[in-house]
Amino acid sequence: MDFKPTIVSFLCNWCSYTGADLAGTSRMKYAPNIRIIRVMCSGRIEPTFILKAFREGADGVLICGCHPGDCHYHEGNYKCLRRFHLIQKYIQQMGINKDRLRLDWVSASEGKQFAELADEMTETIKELGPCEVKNTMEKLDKIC
Amino acid sequence: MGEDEKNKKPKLKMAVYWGAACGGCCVSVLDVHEKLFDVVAAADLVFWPIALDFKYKDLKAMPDGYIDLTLYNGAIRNSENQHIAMLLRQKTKILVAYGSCAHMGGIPGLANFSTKEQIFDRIYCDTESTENPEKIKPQHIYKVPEGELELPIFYNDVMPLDQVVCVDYYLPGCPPQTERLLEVFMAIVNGSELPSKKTVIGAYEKSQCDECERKKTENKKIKKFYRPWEIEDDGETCFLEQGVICLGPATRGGCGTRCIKGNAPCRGCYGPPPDVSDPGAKMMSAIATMIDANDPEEIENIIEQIEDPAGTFYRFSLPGSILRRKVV
Amino acid sequence: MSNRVNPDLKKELRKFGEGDWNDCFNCGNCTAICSLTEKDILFPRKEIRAIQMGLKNKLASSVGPWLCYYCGECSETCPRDANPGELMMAVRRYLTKIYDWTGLAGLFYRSKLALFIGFLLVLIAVIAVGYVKGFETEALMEFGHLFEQYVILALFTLIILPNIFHMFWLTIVKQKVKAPVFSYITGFWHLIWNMFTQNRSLKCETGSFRWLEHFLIVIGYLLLLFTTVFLNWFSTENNFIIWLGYIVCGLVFVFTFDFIIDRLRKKREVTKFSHHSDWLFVIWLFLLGLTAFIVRLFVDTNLIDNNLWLYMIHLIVIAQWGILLVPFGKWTHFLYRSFAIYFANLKKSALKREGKL
Amino acid sequence: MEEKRIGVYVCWCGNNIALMVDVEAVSEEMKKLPNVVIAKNYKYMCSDPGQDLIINDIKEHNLNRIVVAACSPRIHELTFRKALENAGLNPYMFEMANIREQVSWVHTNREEATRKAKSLVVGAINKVSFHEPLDKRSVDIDPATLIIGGGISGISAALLIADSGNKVYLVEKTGKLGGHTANVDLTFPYLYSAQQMIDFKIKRLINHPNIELFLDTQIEEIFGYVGNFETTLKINTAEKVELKFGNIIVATGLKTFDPSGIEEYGYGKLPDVITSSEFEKMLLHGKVQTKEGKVPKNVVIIHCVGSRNKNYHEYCSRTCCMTALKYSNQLRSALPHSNIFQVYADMRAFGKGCEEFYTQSSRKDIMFLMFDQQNELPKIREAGKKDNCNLIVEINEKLSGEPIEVPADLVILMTSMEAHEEAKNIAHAVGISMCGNDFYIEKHPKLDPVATTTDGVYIVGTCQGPKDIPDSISQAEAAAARILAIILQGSVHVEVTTAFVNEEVCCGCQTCICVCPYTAISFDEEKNVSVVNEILCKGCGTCGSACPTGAIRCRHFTDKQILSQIEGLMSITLEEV
Amino acid sequence: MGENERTGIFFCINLNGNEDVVDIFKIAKNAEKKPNVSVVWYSSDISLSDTKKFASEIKNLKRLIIAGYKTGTVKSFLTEAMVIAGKNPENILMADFNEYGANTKADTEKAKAVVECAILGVPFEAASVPGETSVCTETLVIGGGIAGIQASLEIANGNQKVYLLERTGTIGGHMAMFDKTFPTLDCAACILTPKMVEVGQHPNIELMTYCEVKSVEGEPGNYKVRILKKAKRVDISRCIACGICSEKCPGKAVSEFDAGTTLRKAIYIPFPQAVPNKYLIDADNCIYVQSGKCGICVKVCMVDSCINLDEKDEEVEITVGNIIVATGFKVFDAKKIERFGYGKFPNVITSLELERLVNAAGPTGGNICFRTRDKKGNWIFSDDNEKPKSFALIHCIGSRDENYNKYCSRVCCMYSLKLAHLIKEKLPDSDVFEYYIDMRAFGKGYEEFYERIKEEGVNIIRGKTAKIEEKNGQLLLRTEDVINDRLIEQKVDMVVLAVGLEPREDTSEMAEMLGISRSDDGWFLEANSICDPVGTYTGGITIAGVCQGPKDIPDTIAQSSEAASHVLKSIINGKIRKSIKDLSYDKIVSNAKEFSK
Repeated sequence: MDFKPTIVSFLCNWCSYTGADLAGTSRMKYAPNIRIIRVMCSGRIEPTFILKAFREGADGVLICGCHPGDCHYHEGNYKCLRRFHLIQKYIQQMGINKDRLRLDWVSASEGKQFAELADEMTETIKELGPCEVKNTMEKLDKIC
Repeated sequence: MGEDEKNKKPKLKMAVYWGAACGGCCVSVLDVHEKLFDVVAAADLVFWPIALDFKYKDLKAMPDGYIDLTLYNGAIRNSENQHIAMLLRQKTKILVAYGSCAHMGGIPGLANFSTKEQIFDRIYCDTESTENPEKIKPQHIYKVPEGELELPIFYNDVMPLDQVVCVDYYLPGCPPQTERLLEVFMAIVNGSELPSKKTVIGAYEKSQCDECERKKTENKKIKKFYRPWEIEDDGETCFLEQGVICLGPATRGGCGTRCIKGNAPCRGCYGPPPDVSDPGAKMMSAIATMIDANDPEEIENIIEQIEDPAGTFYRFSLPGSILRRKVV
Repeated sequence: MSNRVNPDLKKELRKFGEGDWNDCFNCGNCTAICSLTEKDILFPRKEIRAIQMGLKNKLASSVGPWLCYYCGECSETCPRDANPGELMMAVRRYLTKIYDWTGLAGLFYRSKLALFIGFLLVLIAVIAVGYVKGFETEALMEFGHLFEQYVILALFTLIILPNIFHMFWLTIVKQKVKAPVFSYITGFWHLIWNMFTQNRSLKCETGSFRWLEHFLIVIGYLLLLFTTVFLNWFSTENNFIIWLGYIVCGLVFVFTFDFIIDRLRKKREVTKFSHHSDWLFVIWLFLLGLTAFIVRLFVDTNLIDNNLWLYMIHLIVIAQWGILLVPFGKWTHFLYRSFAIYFANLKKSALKREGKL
Repeated sequence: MEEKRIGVYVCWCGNNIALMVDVEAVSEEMKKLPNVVIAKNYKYMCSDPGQDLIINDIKEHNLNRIVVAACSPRIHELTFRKALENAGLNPYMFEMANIREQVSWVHTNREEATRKAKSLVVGAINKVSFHEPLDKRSVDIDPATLIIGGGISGISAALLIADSGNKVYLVEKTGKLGGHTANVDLTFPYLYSAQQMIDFKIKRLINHPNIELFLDTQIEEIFGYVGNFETTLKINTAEKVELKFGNIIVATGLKTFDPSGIEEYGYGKLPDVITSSEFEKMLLHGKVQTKEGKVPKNVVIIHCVGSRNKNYHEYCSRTCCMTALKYSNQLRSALPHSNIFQVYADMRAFGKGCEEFYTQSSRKDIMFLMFDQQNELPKIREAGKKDNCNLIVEINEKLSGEPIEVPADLVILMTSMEAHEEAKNIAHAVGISMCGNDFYIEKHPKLDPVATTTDGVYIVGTCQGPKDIPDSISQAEAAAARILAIILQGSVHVEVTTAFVNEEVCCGCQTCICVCPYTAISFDEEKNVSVVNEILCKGCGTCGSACPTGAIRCRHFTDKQILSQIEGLMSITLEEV
Repeated sequence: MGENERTGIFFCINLNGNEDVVDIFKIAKNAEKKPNVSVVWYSSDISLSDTKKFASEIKNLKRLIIAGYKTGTVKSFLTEAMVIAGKNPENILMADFNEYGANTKADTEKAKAVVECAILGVPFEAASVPGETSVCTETLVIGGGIAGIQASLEIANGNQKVYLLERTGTIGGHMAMFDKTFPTLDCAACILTPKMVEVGQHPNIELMTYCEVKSVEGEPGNYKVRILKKAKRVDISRCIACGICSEKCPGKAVSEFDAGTTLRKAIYIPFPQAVPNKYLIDADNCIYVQSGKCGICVKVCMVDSCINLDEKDEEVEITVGNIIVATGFKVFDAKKIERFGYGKFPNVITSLELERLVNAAGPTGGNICFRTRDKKGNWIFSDDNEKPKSFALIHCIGSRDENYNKYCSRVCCMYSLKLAHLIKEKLPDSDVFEYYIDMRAFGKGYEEFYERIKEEGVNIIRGKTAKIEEKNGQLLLRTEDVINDRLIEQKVDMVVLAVGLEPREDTSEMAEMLGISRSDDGWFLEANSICDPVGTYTGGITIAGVCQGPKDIPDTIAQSSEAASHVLKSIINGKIRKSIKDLSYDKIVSNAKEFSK
């Protein structure tokens, strides 16, 4: 059986989303497993979103922001970085492999890097297999 | 009955029940002290097994909607909890999830880091003081010569009340502050307009900090996290500014900042303010933002100092949080 | 204090040639573009730098300038038009002055008047000798022959050898270069080979024709010296020697004539600026070949007795050449260059011994 | 609450989308969703007929929320928002799903692409359900401008703005205009008179009817935001004046480095070691001489004093190389027989005409000596009796590799430029930030060198970083351009998708305040809540994520919107085959 | 003025080896006759090495005027002399002809006026004020690089109409080609494209791409500009930039945007983020235009009547009040220096080519590869090629060189450091060598960047590489390491030439059309290098960016905004100054007399 993961991806508007667009304009092909959500800055991304994505059945979450120092809003990406490390520690405690959550920097000219990242992430998740969060929830709900 | 009696409002029918709870909530009801007389004057306690002698059959016998107000404390741990919760729901007009456990899962909810098997193994086999060479564990049905013995089913997961029945109001706290209970009680008795359903009552909209008397500034930058005993608290400065994790900002006020006044940081028993679904996640976000570093390695080192984020940020709210339990 | 900078040195150097030492901003292009520079022998920038800063000792101890054959590539590509090639030429003149214990070389380079007086004195002396000898062909020719031999001997013992030793002192001894003894010997054959072929200049970008011209002049000149001084060309009856003499004379004046034309045209980098010493060198060499040719022609046609003036001119040219130009002029470059390679090789071996190379 | 009526439009983009995505299936699927009133697909949604389709549907079906699934919102979000506006709907009741750049162009399996497109559209529908109408906001601009600093930058900016008929308040801390330029004799590289240039400008400034001049004046706190600032000036530390203005130009200039901390140079101990500004005065007064009043025979000019060295300032002061060359020209002219030595590290002759100036200057018999400005500073010591000079400078010369001694009678130290002592106070007063070395930080080092992160506040000249006169003037007039443009507009638009604080919930923990890169959040002590100044807010949303109580909401990207978008996205997953 | 104002004038004659262009003696003769002028000297008659002697000559004077060219070179001599003579050195006035733009043979009258103003004690700027005239509020910006973009936005944001004219099919200029910008290393596209989009969508900017200026007539405040609109052959109002036409197009050409590192089609979009984001046809390489046979693009285009292969060039005329010239530069043609083998050795490349190679959106997707020949024999870079392991960057190619351009190109040091960093980032194990003369890291954060690059392990060597040869498939560089006193013969796989900036080929044509001057080095000449670097002597015409002289992005931005400020000022005032170059001697002198009252 071929496992097709779903990956929710949060991209900042100024660098990473533009980079993903560039991958499109440059017609670079990548795995269709990434679902992109646009936020203005990676600093807007909060743990709630990430947990929600897992809860709704995402097998992986990918966060992309501007390269350090490049943030359109100066330091939003650093704040994202700090949250990322804490949330990664938390999801591990909750039995979720830390590789299911990834943070990377993609600039507006790095369409290719984004495409590669998407493929890489999909591969990683495929190796890890489906994320059991949603199943667990469903089992829980069945009890009642 | 005289005319007076007739005009007098009928006495409120009230029930109190506990699920997976420590009993503290029930005690908190008793903590009304002399006000108990007012309560008794206004309400009849129709079901409160811990205080008075009631049987399940009494409850079953009541017509639907017979009880005006039920304070259900404790989480749902087993089939008995669930059964009674559902029964009470059926019989009750206003069902209140009373206390942190019923509200969000509370301390028993921390069991969601483990499975049923792990818990049984630990309790009945592995604890140092246990001698159980045959590894006998509780069974749902156990045949004895006299017939079948039945124990409630021990669930794999702990749940807050609202995951098994519809809850009208939440009255948070571990245990709830007695004054808050009285306020709520009196409001119901007096027939004041009740807030919209499924909301928290008996707590403030604003978080702890609003009441907290410690000095707060914008200077929330953390280079190092401290456990409360690792630092000499000056009793005045905001815990967060001292690098001590305090869940106050993500926790409703209403308790009168009990812990903080006792120089211990808030642990979050009063649950999240409105609009926040997962206080742990919110607090993690806030705490991480305060870290005063941009270098990935330095950030990791600082975060390393938070030994148990899940336990710290979800002490009272794990079953009620987004992830609810550890994935196995 | 030896390592005190001296802003006046460049002013002095300016008297020895064209070009402005100030222009160089030390990018090192000249050193790198030169085909003759090697890992341990760097020029011309280092010399230019020594002059800019007035480090006289450093300059005096340098052999670099002698290794340059002035192809002009450095000047063509110099980003600041500082003309390093010509500056090297000036340094060579300056070094000639430094090596020369008599001080005349320096005087002649700097002062055209002194040079003129020198030429005049030699001219008068030759005429005086002619007068003493009664303007008799035979006697004069014999005198001339002897004169050539003595002059050569005297030059070598009194001026050239001491000067080369001075050069050795400045570049090797004073610099405490400790080369292994065998390198002195092995290097010597190299020295002789270089002296006659100057084959290093073949490495220059200017190509082999110029080298060939140079080579033929050198060979021609040396053979001419040999045929006249040792085979007594003017008086010999040996046909082989006579013809040899003609050929070598021809080589000398034909190619020097081409050199003169080249300098007049100023087309190549090397010929853009000509110091008076450059002019004198090529013209006198040309005259030397030409007058010798004509003298022997007159001897062969027996016209010489009636045209003694011709021989007198030849003698004057020879005397001026031998007494002034050879020891104090550009001629010595021929020796210094060869010895510079020898010394450079010594330095290399010394470095090798110290393990620095 | 008003009923949600959503219209969904799927674009073919010719074949660009339609080839890889089954647009028909997508629109059909969407019809099944709650609140979706209408779902259509069309060849080119961005074309005029495409837009008309939306407009007509809005009117006909009373739609109040629109989702378009097409190309990247970076390309056409504005187009469709305008269409909504034309249909009388608030433009923010709109959401785009990017199914071209992020679906059809990057995937190869039509089925999967279609499924992904569906999920993106459901996400957008979910999100748009929680959109709220947002109003465009603008603030009026007070045409007056406050300029802090009366140096060449401040003067140039003031003249330009005032020449355009607008009021300028020029505040100078000292009693004299012209700043450092007023102490300079000649400019490089053409050696024009700096005095004549600055004198003329000052004269014009003083007589200008639109310029109000405040000398000996200090600035206290400045309040307000772009277009509407106000402050109190303290003149001569006594009299106070209140001003209102719309824009601020900070031109506080520089301070020269004090070299007495550099032991090797002995400045302050050796009388004939002087700084460049002291030498400049000598030139102005025509008295180039040693302390003893003698004509110096040897003059040594040492570059990079306090610059390009980790112990002092790491940065390059940009102008010293050329100033030093200028000095050698002037020295050659004033003292024709002197020996001039330039002790430099890299010759930075980068401006127009500067390299040529370097070439020309070097022809004037100047000795250039290179030193290592990082590790081996030259040492200056007193000369002995035999040395025939006052001082000896010991240098490890790099171009020759020799340790050398240079005779000197006068040593000029080319001191670096530093940020002004009061830079910090001013920064605090106007609400701008500084880089590590106390120069002000610009909005963007490349594309916005004069603006700051605070709208309406501009930094020009050397307070932003070392620079020469033309570069300072360029910056000053650049800031003036920005201000004139704003004045011409009369008002400025401010970001709509800002954050705001729900005061009912905010507990006053103040976590958000230092999170904001634009200092848009302040604390209201009285109400014990944080307050977002929505004029300063740029809508990055970082504060919303940092707020532990959920009191801060980031318009257009609220928790609710994003969480429901996630739900939508995940409602259609890739089927397991 | 009376006896106290006794003035001497010191005329500089051919100072510094420069030849005076105006007739100084004629000017001196004129000046001598003026009241108060009691004595005139010529520098050629004075011993400039004897201050005391000259001091004795000025004993009776109050004021001293230095007139001519290079007046600054004698200023200090005269200051000293004034002090020795016991006079106030502040009474020296400089009347530099060059400063006030009297720098051609025809400017003798102007120079005369400069001296006369000095005699009257009036600043020349105050006297050389031309009259004002009304101004048309519309502005033309020539050149759509970052300078033109910035200037246009500044003006347009002031609610004024701007025509932005661009020669190529997209705005963005050279900056769009760069990968990262120094010293912050933020990507050029990330910061530039939002500005480009803003221009494209700005209601006040009329973008005219693929257009050229044919002629400029009229006067300040009211210029009639004829513009050639080259046929794009694609209707940009219809094109949806789907790219299918380009995909199928058989015509190929060297990609200008990729600096020739790869090929593009004849119907093309200059680069993915081009503004306007529309295709256009390069007629020179279009098979249909050249031979009349093809038309594939028309067949595959999905939009009706979008491509019109027979479209013709057209001319339009616009009227504008101000013109900002922001035509930028071209890079030095490295083929001119044969010894570096550019054009001969495929892996000697220019910095601009490397810029495209390291760009993730470039021809190799950000991989640095060898240049090889493709099947059709074109030398291009392709992703599949092998990667070089060692690099050398050579500074000052064509700059700071008397044989080519004498000036410093100002940006090469920094962009070379940046490229070295990018190479190290992409190929961390590679060896990178940089050969420089002077490291000109002068801007904000530049020196710190230089230090950082040094720490990253780039070998930075002071010395100008002299030549490059090919040896065993590698490139051999010969350089003197000046500081460590050794000759380096370095073998590397790839050499990057840090080419300098040069005025564009059409600069002189443009200057003539606009009636502005050029400085000796070919760039446009500013009105005053110190206090008016964007103005010209022609009213209503300002210059901005590199076309005035090499500069980096922040300086270009500042200058462009500065140019815009001049335009906005004239628009606000409704009036504009006429050309200074047209002012007559009499007018200036009468102004001066007026002013001195």
